Amino acid sequence: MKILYFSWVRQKVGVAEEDITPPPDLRDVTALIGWLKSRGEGYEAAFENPKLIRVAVDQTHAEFDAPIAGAQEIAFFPPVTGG
Amino acid sequence: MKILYFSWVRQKVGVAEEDITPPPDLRDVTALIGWLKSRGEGYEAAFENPKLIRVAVDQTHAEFDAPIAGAQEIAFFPPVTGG
Amino acid sequence: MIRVQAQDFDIGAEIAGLTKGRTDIGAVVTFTGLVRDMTGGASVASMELEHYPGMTERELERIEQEAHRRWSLQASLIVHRIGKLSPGDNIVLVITASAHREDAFEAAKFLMDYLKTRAPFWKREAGPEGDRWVEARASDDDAAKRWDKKSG
Amino acid sequence: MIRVQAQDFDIGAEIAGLTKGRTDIGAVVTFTGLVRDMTGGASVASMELEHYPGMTERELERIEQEAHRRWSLQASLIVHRIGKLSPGDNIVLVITASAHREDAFEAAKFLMDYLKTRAPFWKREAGPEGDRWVEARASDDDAAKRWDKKSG
Repeated sequence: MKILYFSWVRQKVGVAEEDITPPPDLRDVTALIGWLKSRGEGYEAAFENPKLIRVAVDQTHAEFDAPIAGAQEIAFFPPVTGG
Repeated sequence: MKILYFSWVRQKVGVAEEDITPPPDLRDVTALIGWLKSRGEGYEAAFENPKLIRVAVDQTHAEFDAPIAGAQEIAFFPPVTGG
Repeated sequence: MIRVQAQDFDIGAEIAGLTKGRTDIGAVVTFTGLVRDMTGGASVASMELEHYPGMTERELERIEQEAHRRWSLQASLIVHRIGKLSPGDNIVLVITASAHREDAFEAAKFLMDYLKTRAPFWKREAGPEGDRWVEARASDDDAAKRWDKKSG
Repeated sequence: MIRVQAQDFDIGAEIAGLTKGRTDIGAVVTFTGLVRDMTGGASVASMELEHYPGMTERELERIEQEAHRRWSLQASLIVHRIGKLSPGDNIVLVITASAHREDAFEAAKFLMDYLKTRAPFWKREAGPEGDRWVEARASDDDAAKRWDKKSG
Protein backbone atom coordinates (compact mmCIF):
# COMPACT_ATOMS: atom_id res chain seq x y z
CA MET A 1 0.00 0.00 0.00
CA LYS A 2 1.43 3.37 -1.06
CA ILE A 3 1.16 6.20 1.48
CA LEU A 4 1.67 9.84 0.40
CA TYR A 5 2.16 12.90 2.58
CA PHE A 6 1.80 16.54 1.49
CA SER A 7 2.54 20.01 2.85
CA TRP A 8 3.44 20.12 6.57
CA VAL A 9 2.29 16.53 7.07
CA ARG A 10 5.08 15.53 4.66
CA GLN A 11 7.57 17.75 6.48
CA LYS A 12 6.69 16.32 9.89
CA VAL A 13 6.69 12.69 8.76
CA GLY A 14 9.96 13.34 6.93
CA VAL A 15 9.14 11.47 3.71
CA ALA A 16 6.87 12.28 0.76
CA GLU A 17 5.95 8.72 -0.08
CA GLU A 18 6.46 5.19 1.25
CA ASP A 19 5.29 1.66 0.65
CA ILE A 20 3.93 -0.01 3.76
CA THR A 21 2.32 -3.30 4.66
CA PRO A 22 -0.02 -2.50 7.54
CA PRO A 23 -1.39 -5.31 9.75
CA PRO A 24 -4.33 -6.95 7.94
CA ASP A 25 -6.74 -6.21 10.79
CA LEU A 26 -6.65 -2.41 10.29
CA ARG A 27 -10.19 -1.62 9.22
CA ASP A 28 -10.38 2.08 8.41
CA VAL A 29 -8.39 5.30 8.04
CA THR A 30 -8.60 6.00 11.77
CA ALA A 31 -6.99 2.63 12.51
CA LEU A 32 -4.30 3.25 9.90
CA ILE A 33 -3.45 6.62 11.48
CA GLY A 34 -3.18 4.93 14.90
CA TRP A 35 -0.78 2.37 13.44
CA LEU A 36 1.27 5.04 11.62
CA LYS A 37 1.63 7.06 14.86
CA SER A 38 3.32 4.05 16.47
CA ARG A 39 6.08 4.19 13.85
CA GLY A 40 7.99 7.17 15.24
CA GLU A 41 8.10 10.71 16.52
CA GLY A 42 7.61 12.34 13.11
CA TYR A 43 4.37 10.40 12.58
CA GLU A 44 3.30 11.17 16.13
CA ALA A 45 3.79 14.90 15.48
CA ALA A 46 2.12 14.85 12.07
CA PHE A 47 -1.02 13.13 13.32
CA GLU A 48 -1.14 14.79 16.74
CA ASN A 49 -4.35 16.68 15.91
CA PRO A 50 -6.47 14.54 13.57
CA LYS A 51 -8.86 17.46 13.01
CA LEU A 52 -6.17 19.14 10.92
CA ILE A 53 -5.70 16.08 8.71
CA ARG A 54 -7.53 15.29 5.48
CA VAL A 55 -7.31 11.95 3.69
CA ALA A 56 -7.73 10.70 0.14
CA VAL A 57 -8.16 7.01 -0.64
CA ASP A 58 -7.12 6.15 -4.19
CA GLN A 59 -7.08 9.84 -5.13
CA THR A 60 -10.61 10.52 -3.86
CA HIS A 61 -11.47 12.58 -0.77
CA ALA A 62 -12.54 10.24 2.03
CA GLU A 63 -13.70 10.29 5.65
CA PHE A 64 -11.78 8.75 8.55
CA ASP A 65 -14.21 5.84 8.73
CA ALA A 66 -13.51 4.86 5.11
CA PRO A 67 -12.31 1.23 4.80
CA ILE A 68 -8.73 0.79 3.64
CA ALA A 69 -8.94 -2.82 2.48
CA GLY A 70 -7.95 -3.02 -1.19
CA ALA A 71 -6.76 0.59 -1.34
CA GLN A 72 -3.65 1.10 -3.43
CA GLU A 73 -2.81 4.69 -2.50
CA ILE A 74 -3.70 6.64 0.63
CA ALA A 75 -2.68 10.28 1.04
CA PHE A 76 -2.62 12.48 4.13
CA PHE A 77 -2.53 16.29 3.96
CA PRO A 78 -3.81 19.47 5.62
CA PRO A 79 -6.91 21.28 4.29
CA VAL A 80 -6.14 22.44 0.75
CA THR A 81 -5.18 26.06 0.03
CA GLY A 82 -4.97 26.40 -3.74
CA GLY A 83 -6.83 28.78 -6.00
CA MET B 1 -36.14 72.49 -24.63
CA LYS B 2 -34.42 69.68 -26.54
CA ILE B 3 -36.39 66.46 -26.93
CA LEU B 4 -34.64 63.22 -27.98
CA TYR B 5 -36.18 59.95 -29.13
CA PHE B 6 -34.46 56.57 -29.34
CA SER B 7 -35.10 53.10 -30.76
CA TRP B 8 -38.69 52.48 -31.92
CA VAL B 9 -39.90 55.67 -30.22
CA ARG B 10 -37.63 57.58 -32.61
CA GLN B 11 -38.93 55.56 -35.56
CA LYS B 12 -42.57 56.18 -34.70
CA VAL B 13 -42.13 59.89 -34.00
CA GLY B 14 -40.10 60.20 -37.19
CA VAL B 15 -37.29 62.40 -35.85
CA ALA B 16 -34.34 61.73 -33.54
CA GLU B 17 -34.21 65.16 -31.99
CA GLU B 18 -36.15 68.42 -31.94
CA ASP B 19 -36.27 71.76 -30.15
CA ILE B 20 -39.68 72.56 -28.72
CA THR B 21 -41.23 75.29 -26.63
CA PRO B 22 -44.00 73.59 -24.66
CA PRO B 23 -46.74 75.66 -23.00
CA PRO B 24 -45.37 77.02 -19.70
CA ASP B 25 -48.13 75.40 -17.67
CA LEU B 26 -46.94 71.82 -18.37
CA ARG B 27 -45.87 70.59 -14.97
CA ASP B 28 -44.40 67.14 -15.35
CA VAL B 29 -43.35 64.44 -17.85
CA THR B 30 -46.90 63.06 -18.02
CA ALA B 31 -48.21 66.50 -19.07
CA LEU B 32 -45.42 66.83 -21.64
CA ILE B 33 -46.32 63.45 -23.16
CA GLY B 34 -49.96 64.54 -23.36
CA TRP B 35 -48.93 67.69 -25.21
CA LEU B 36 -46.57 65.82 -27.56
CA LYS B 37 -49.34 63.36 -28.47
CA SER B 38 -51.43 66.29 -29.74
CA ARG B 39 -48.74 67.09 -32.31
CA GLY B 40 -49.48 64.31 -34.79
CA GLU B 41 -50.07 60.66 -35.59
CA GLY B 42 -46.42 59.65 -35.15
CA TYR B 43 -46.39 60.99 -31.59
CA GLU B 44 -49.76 59.42 -30.91
CA ALA B 45 -48.42 56.03 -32.00
CA ALA B 46 -45.13 56.40 -30.12
CA PHE B 47 -46.80 57.25 -26.81
CA GLU B 48 -49.86 55.01 -27.24
CA ASN B 49 -48.81 52.78 -24.34
CA PRO B 50 -46.97 54.87 -21.71
CA LYS B 51 -45.98 51.70 -19.82
CA LEU B 52 -43.52 50.94 -22.63
CA ILE B 53 -41.89 54.36 -22.39
CA ARG B 54 -38.92 55.37 -20.23
CA VAL B 55 -37.79 58.96 -19.74
CA ALA B 56 -34.55 60.73 -18.88
CA VAL B 57 -34.48 64.36 -17.76
CA ASP B 58 -31.12 66.00 -18.39
CA GLN B 59 -29.51 62.60 -18.98
CA THR B 60 -30.76 61.08 -15.73
CA HIS B 61 -33.44 58.40 -15.46
CA ALA B 62 -36.69 59.96 -14.19
CA GLU B 63 -40.26 59.06 -13.31
CA PHE B 64 -43.34 60.38 -15.15
CA ASP B 65 -44.14 62.72 -12.25
CA ALA B 66 -40.74 64.44 -12.52
CA PRO B 67 -41.07 68.22 -13.06
CA ILE B 68 -39.87 69.51 -16.42
CA ALA B 69 -39.41 73.17 -15.51
CA GLY B 70 -35.82 74.19 -16.20
CA ALA B 71 -34.96 70.93 -17.97
CA GLN B 72 -32.70 71.38 -20.97
CA GLU B 73 -32.90 67.89 -22.48
CA ILE B 74 -35.65 65.30 -22.16
CA ALA B 75 -35.35 61.89 -23.82
CA PHE B 76 -37.96 59.20 -24.47
CA PHE B 77 -37.07 55.58 -25.21
CA PRO B 78 -38.17 51.99 -24.62
CA PRO B 79 -36.65 49.90 -21.79
CA VAL B 80 -32.93 49.56 -22.50
CA THR B 81 -31.51 46.36 -24.03
CA GLY B 82 -27.74 46.74 -24.04
CA GLY B 83 -25.15 44.49 -22.46
CA MET C 1 -12.98 53.50 -16.21
CA ILE C 2 -15.69 53.36 -18.83
CA ARG C 3 -15.55 53.46 -22.63
CA VAL C 4 -18.12 53.41 -25.45
CA GLN C 5 -16.61 52.46 -28.78
CA ALA C 6 -17.32 50.93 -32.19
CA GLN C 7 -14.12 48.88 -32.37
CA ASP C 8 -13.52 45.52 -30.70
CA PHE C 9 -11.68 45.15 -27.38
CA ASP C 10 -8.79 42.88 -26.40
CA ILE C 11 -9.68 41.28 -23.05
CA GLY C 12 -6.12 40.21 -22.22
CA ALA C 13 -4.76 43.69 -22.94
CA GLU C 14 -7.52 45.33 -20.88
CA ILE C 15 -6.81 43.08 -17.88
CA ALA C 16 -3.08 43.79 -18.20
CA GLY C 17 -3.80 47.52 -18.30
CA LEU C 18 -5.69 47.31 -15.01
CA THR C 19 -3.37 44.97 -13.12
CA LYS C 20 0.13 45.59 -14.52
CA GLY C 21 2.74 46.37 -11.89
CA ARG C 22 0.23 45.96 -9.04
CA THR C 23 0.68 43.38 -6.30
CA ASP C 24 -2.40 44.22 -4.21
CA ILE C 25 -4.88 42.47 -6.51
CA GLY C 26 -5.82 38.89 -5.64
CA ALA C 27 -8.84 38.39 -7.89
CA VAL C 28 -9.87 39.58 -11.35
CA VAL C 29 -13.29 38.77 -12.78
CA THR C 30 -14.23 39.54 -16.37
CA PHE C 31 -17.61 39.31 -18.03
CA THR C 32 -17.84 39.38 -21.82
CA GLY C 33 -21.17 39.54 -23.61
CA LEU C 34 -21.26 38.26 -27.21
CA VAL C 35 -23.75 38.32 -30.08
CA ARG C 36 -25.51 34.95 -30.40
CA ASP C 37 -26.87 33.64 -33.71
CA MET C 38 -30.18 32.77 -32.04
CA THR C 39 -32.20 34.78 -29.51
CA GLY C 40 -35.64 33.79 -28.33
CA GLY C 41 -35.97 31.23 -31.13
CA ALA C 42 -35.24 33.74 -33.92
CA SER C 43 -32.02 33.57 -35.91
CA VAL C 44 -29.83 36.63 -35.97
CA ALA C 45 -27.75 37.66 -39.01
CA SER C 46 -26.48 40.92 -37.54
CA MET C 47 -27.19 43.40 -34.79
CA GLU C 48 -27.16 47.18 -34.57
CA LEU C 49 -26.52 48.89 -31.24
CA GLU C 50 -28.01 52.35 -30.80
CA HIS C 51 -27.15 54.46 -27.76
CA TYR C 52 -27.74 57.85 -26.16
CA PRO C 53 -24.44 59.73 -26.46
CA GLY C 54 -23.68 61.67 -23.32
CA MET C 55 -26.17 59.93 -21.07
CA THR C 56 -24.58 56.55 -21.81
CA GLU C 57 -21.19 57.66 -20.48
CA ARG C 58 -22.74 59.38 -17.46
CA GLU C 59 -24.88 56.37 -16.60
CA LEU C 60 -21.97 53.91 -16.94
CA GLU C 61 -19.89 56.12 -14.66
CA ARG C 62 -22.70 56.24 -12.09
CA ILE C 63 -23.02 52.45 -12.17
CA GLU C 64 -19.27 51.99 -11.78
CA GLN C 65 -19.14 54.44 -8.86
CA GLU C 66 -21.99 52.61 -7.17
CA ALA C 67 -20.04 49.33 -7.45
CA HIS C 68 -16.99 50.94 -5.83
CA ARG C 69 -19.23 52.26 -3.05
CA ARG C 70 -20.64 48.79 -2.35
CA TRP C 71 -17.52 46.62 -2.67
CA SER C 72 -13.80 46.89 -2.06
CA LEU C 73 -12.41 47.18 -5.59
CA GLN C 74 -8.86 48.00 -6.65
CA ALA C 75 -9.86 48.70 -10.24
CA SER C 76 -12.71 48.27 -12.71
CA LEU C 77 -13.52 48.76 -16.36
CA ILE C 78 -16.68 48.85 -18.46
CA VAL C 79 -16.36 48.82 -22.27
CA HIS C 80 -19.51 48.76 -24.43
CA ARG C 81 -19.53 48.59 -28.20
CA ILE C 82 -21.95 50.43 -30.50
CA GLY C 83 -22.80 50.14 -34.20
CA LYS C 84 -23.17 47.01 -36.31
CA LEU C 85 -22.12 43.63 -34.88
CA SER C 86 -22.29 40.04 -36.11
CA PRO C 87 -22.83 36.72 -34.27
CA GLY C 88 -19.70 35.83 -32.31
CA ASP C 89 -18.69 39.48 -31.92
CA ASN C 90 -18.01 40.98 -28.50
CA ILE C 91 -20.64 43.46 -27.22
CA VAL C 92 -19.64 44.36 -23.68
CA LEU C 93 -16.73 43.83 -21.29
CA VAL C 94 -16.78 44.30 -17.53
CA ILE C 95 -13.65 43.79 -15.43
CA THR C 96 -13.44 43.98 -11.63
CA ALA C 97 -10.25 43.64 -9.60
CA SER C 98 -10.18 43.18 -5.85
CA ALA C 99 -8.09 41.70 -3.05
CA HIS C 100 -10.69 38.92 -2.65
CA ARG C 101 -12.79 36.91 -5.05
CA GLU C 102 -16.15 37.56 -3.37
CA ASP C 103 -15.94 41.32 -4.03
CA ALA C 104 -14.76 40.84 -7.60
CA PHE C 105 -17.55 38.36 -8.44
CA GLU C 106 -20.36 40.32 -6.76
CA ALA C 107 -19.29 43.65 -8.26
CA ALA C 108 -19.07 42.17 -11.77
CA LYS C 109 -22.56 40.68 -11.47
CA PHE C 110 -23.92 43.96 -10.12
CA LEU C 111 -22.32 45.98 -12.94
CA MET C 112 -23.89 43.71 -15.57
CA ASP C 113 -27.32 43.66 -13.90
CA TYR C 114 -27.37 47.44 -13.59
CA LEU C 115 -25.94 48.02 -17.06
CA LYS C 116 -28.63 45.76 -18.54
CA THR C 117 -31.45 47.80 -16.99
CA ARG C 118 -30.02 51.34 -16.80
CA ALA C 119 -27.43 52.02 -19.52
CA PRO C 120 -29.18 53.58 -22.55
CA PHE C 121 -28.41 51.08 -25.32
CA TRP C 122 -30.94 49.48 -27.66
CA LYS C 123 -30.35 46.40 -29.79
CA ARG C 124 -31.89 45.91 -33.20
CA GLU C 125 -31.51 42.44 -34.68
CA ALA C 126 -31.62 41.64 -38.39
CA GLY C 127 -32.69 38.16 -39.45
CA PRO C 128 -34.48 36.28 -42.24
CA GLU C 129 -37.86 37.66 -41.06
CA GLY C 130 -36.61 41.25 -41.16
CA ASP C 131 -35.48 43.64 -38.44
CA ARG C 132 -36.78 43.77 -34.90
CA TRP C 133 -35.97 45.77 -31.77
CA VAL C 134 -34.93 43.45 -28.99
CA GLU C 135 -37.41 43.55 -26.11
CA ALA C 136 -36.25 44.01 -22.52
CA ARG C 137 -36.38 40.85 -20.42
CA ALA C 138 -38.35 40.78 -17.17
CA SER C 139 -35.60 38.54 -15.75
CA ASP C 140 -33.12 41.39 -16.18
CA ASP C 141 -35.39 43.70 -14.16
CA ASP C 142 -35.65 41.05 -11.46
CA ALA C 143 -31.88 40.59 -11.40
CA ALA C 144 -31.32 44.33 -10.96
CA LYS C 145 -33.99 44.63 -8.27
CA ARG C 146 -32.29 42.00 -6.15
CA TRP C 147 -29.43 44.46 -5.51
CA ASP C 148 -31.89 47.11 -4.27
CA LYS C 149 -33.16 44.76 -1.60
CA LYS C 150 -29.65 43.90 -0.45
CA SER C 151 -28.78 47.55 0.06
CA GLY C 152 -32.01 48.25 1.99
CA MET D 1 -10.84 21.23 -19.96
CA ILE D 2 -8.40 21.31 -17.09
CA ARG D 3 -4.64 21.91 -16.97
CA VAL D 4 -1.99 21.97 -14.25
CA GLN D 5 1.18 23.73 -15.34
CA ALA D 6 4.22 25.67 -14.12
CA GLN D 7 4.15 28.27 -16.91
CA ASP D 8 1.91 31.34 -17.02
CA PHE D 9 -1.34 31.46 -19.00
CA ASP D 10 -2.62 34.03 -21.52
CA ILE D 11 -6.22 34.84 -20.61
CA GLY D 12 -7.09 36.38 -23.98
CA ALA D 13 -5.71 33.39 -25.86
CA GLU D 14 -7.54 30.94 -23.58
CA ILE D 15 -10.88 32.74 -24.10
CA ALA D 16 -10.28 32.79 -27.87
CA GLY D 17 -9.52 29.06 -27.79
CA LEU D 18 -12.87 28.34 -26.13
CA THR D 19 -15.06 30.70 -28.15
CA LYS D 20 -13.45 31.01 -31.59
CA GLY D 21 -15.80 30.26 -34.47
CA ARG D 22 -18.75 29.69 -32.12
CA THR D 23 -21.91 31.79 -32.31
CA ASP D 24 -23.93 30.06 -29.59
CA ILE D 25 -22.07 31.70 -26.67
CA GLY D 26 -23.63 34.84 -25.21
CA ALA D 27 -21.61 35.16 -21.99
CA VAL D 28 -18.04 34.43 -20.95
CA VAL D 29 -16.91 34.84 -17.34
CA THR D 30 -13.28 34.54 -16.30
CA PHE D 31 -11.82 34.42 -12.83
CA THR D 32 -8.10 34.97 -12.35
CA GLY D 33 -6.43 34.50 -8.97
CA LEU D 34 -3.14 36.33 -8.41
CA VAL D 35 -0.41 36.33 -5.77
CA ARG D 36 -0.76 39.33 -3.44
CA ASP D 37 2.17 40.92 -1.63
CA MET D 38 0.24 40.86 1.65
CA THR D 39 -1.95 38.10 3.12
CA GLY D 40 -3.42 38.25 6.60
CA GLY D 41 -1.15 41.14 7.55
CA ALA D 42 2.08 39.32 6.60
CA SER D 43 4.12 40.43 3.61
CA VAL D 44 4.82 37.85 0.92
CA ALA D 45 8.08 37.78 -1.08
CA SER D 46 7.30 34.60 -2.99
CA MET D 47 5.01 31.58 -2.93
CA GLU D 48 5.50 27.89 -3.65
CA LEU D 49 2.56 25.78 -4.80
CA GLU D 50 2.69 22.07 -3.97
CA HIS D 51 0.14 19.67 -5.41
CA TYR D 52 -0.84 16.00 -5.54
CA PRO D 53 -0.07 14.86 -9.10
CA GLY D 54 -2.78 12.56 -10.39
CA MET D 55 -5.40 13.41 -7.80
CA THR D 56 -5.24 17.11 -8.72
CA GLU D 57 -6.21 16.43 -12.31
CA ARG D 58 -8.91 13.96 -11.31
CA GLU D 59 -10.39 16.34 -8.76
CA LEU D 60 -10.40 19.30 -11.15
CA GLU D 61 -12.15 17.14 -13.75
CA ARG D 62 -14.76 16.07 -11.19
CA ILE D 63 -15.38 19.69 -10.19
CA GLU D 64 -15.70 20.75 -13.82
CA GLN D 65 -18.13 17.91 -14.58
CA GLU D 66 -20.23 18.88 -11.58
CA ALA D 67 -20.48 22.45 -12.90
CA HIS D 68 -21.65 21.16 -16.30
CA ARG D 69 -24.23 19.00 -14.52
CA ARG D 70 -25.61 21.99 -12.58
CA TRP D 71 -25.57 24.71 -15.26
CA SER D 72 -25.98 25.02 -19.00
CA LEU D 73 -22.40 25.60 -20.17
CA GLN D 74 -21.07 25.65 -23.72
CA ALA D 75 -17.45 25.42 -22.61
CA SER D 76 -15.23 25.73 -19.57
CA LEU D 77 -11.57 25.74 -18.60
CA ILE D 78 -9.62 25.44 -15.36
CA VAL D 79 -5.87 26.18 -15.40
CA HIS D 80 -3.89 26.02 -12.14
CA ARG D 81 -0.21 26.83 -11.84
CA ILE D 82 2.30 25.01 -9.62
CA GLY D 83 5.84 25.79 -8.48
CA LYS D 84 7.33 29.10 -7.42
CA LEU D 85 5.34 32.33 -7.95
CA SER D 86 5.88 35.98 -7.06
CA PRO D 87 3.45 38.78 -6.09
CA GLY D 88 1.50 39.88 -9.15
CA ASP D 89 1.81 36.45 -10.81
CA ASN D 90 -1.25 34.54 -11.97
CA ILE D 91 -2.16 31.44 -9.92
CA VAL D 92 -5.43 30.13 -11.30
CA LEU D 93 -7.76 30.76 -14.23
CA VAL D 94 -11.38 29.66 -14.53
CA ILE D 95 -13.42 30.36 -17.67
CA THR D 96 -17.09 29.57 -18.17
CA ALA D 97 -19.04 30.13 -21.40
CA SER D 98 -22.81 29.94 -21.65
CA ALA D 99 -25.75 31.27 -23.64
CA HIS D 100 -26.74 33.41 -20.64
CA ARG D 101 -24.81 35.37 -18.04
CA GLU D 102 -26.47 33.85 -14.98
CA ASP D 103 -25.14 30.37 -15.79
CA ALA D 104 -21.67 31.66 -16.63
CA PHE D 105 -21.41 33.69 -13.39
CA GLU D 106 -22.81 31.01 -11.09
CA ALA D 107 -20.69 28.23 -12.61
CA ALA D 108 -17.50 30.31 -12.31
CA LYS D 109 -18.20 31.08 -8.65
CA PHE D 110 -18.98 27.41 -7.99
CA LEU D 111 -15.79 26.23 -9.71
CA MET D 112 -13.68 28.58 -7.58
CA ASP D 113 -15.46 27.72 -4.31
CA TYR D 114 -15.08 23.99 -4.95
CA LEU D 115 -11.52 24.30 -6.21
CA LYS D 116 -10.57 26.25 -3.08
CA THR D 117 -11.81 23.47 -0.78
CA ARG D 118 -11.32 20.28 -2.81
CA ALA D 119 -8.42 20.57 -5.29
CA PRO D 120 -5.23 19.26 -3.62
CA PHE D 121 -2.93 22.29 -3.75
CA TRP D 122 -1.01 23.76 -0.81
CA LYS D 123 0.54 27.23 -0.71
CA ARG D 124 3.75 28.01 1.13
CA GLU D 125 4.57 31.69 1.47
CA ALA D 126 8.07 33.10 2.00
CA GLY D 127 8.41 36.47 3.72
CA PRO D 128 10.73 38.43 6.00
CA GLU D 129 9.69 36.26 8.98
CA GLY D 130 10.50 33.03 7.15
CA ASP D 131 8.33 30.46 5.40
CA ARG D 132 4.83 29.46 6.41
CA TRP D 133 2.18 27.14 5.07
CA VAL D 134 -0.96 29.09 4.25
CA GLU D 135 -3.88 28.05 6.46
CA ALA D 136 -7.26 27.19 5.00
CA ARG D 137 -9.91 29.89 5.53
CA ALA D 138 -13.19 29.05 7.24
CA SER D 139 -14.89 31.48 4.83
CA ASP D 140 -13.86 29.23 1.92
CA ASP D 141 -15.50 26.24 3.61
CA ASP D 142 -18.65 28.29 4.14
CA ALA D 143 -18.66 29.42 0.51
CA ALA D 144 -18.37 25.83 -0.71
CA LYS D 145 -21.07 24.58 1.67
CA ARG D 146 -23.57 27.08 0.31
CA TRP D 147 -23.63 25.12 -2.98
CA ASP D 148 -24.45 21.89 -1.11
CA LYS D 149 -27.54 23.47 0.38
CA LYS D 150 -28.72 24.73 -3.00
CA SER D 151 -28.48 21.27 -4.53
CA GLY D 152 -30.41 19.67 -1.65
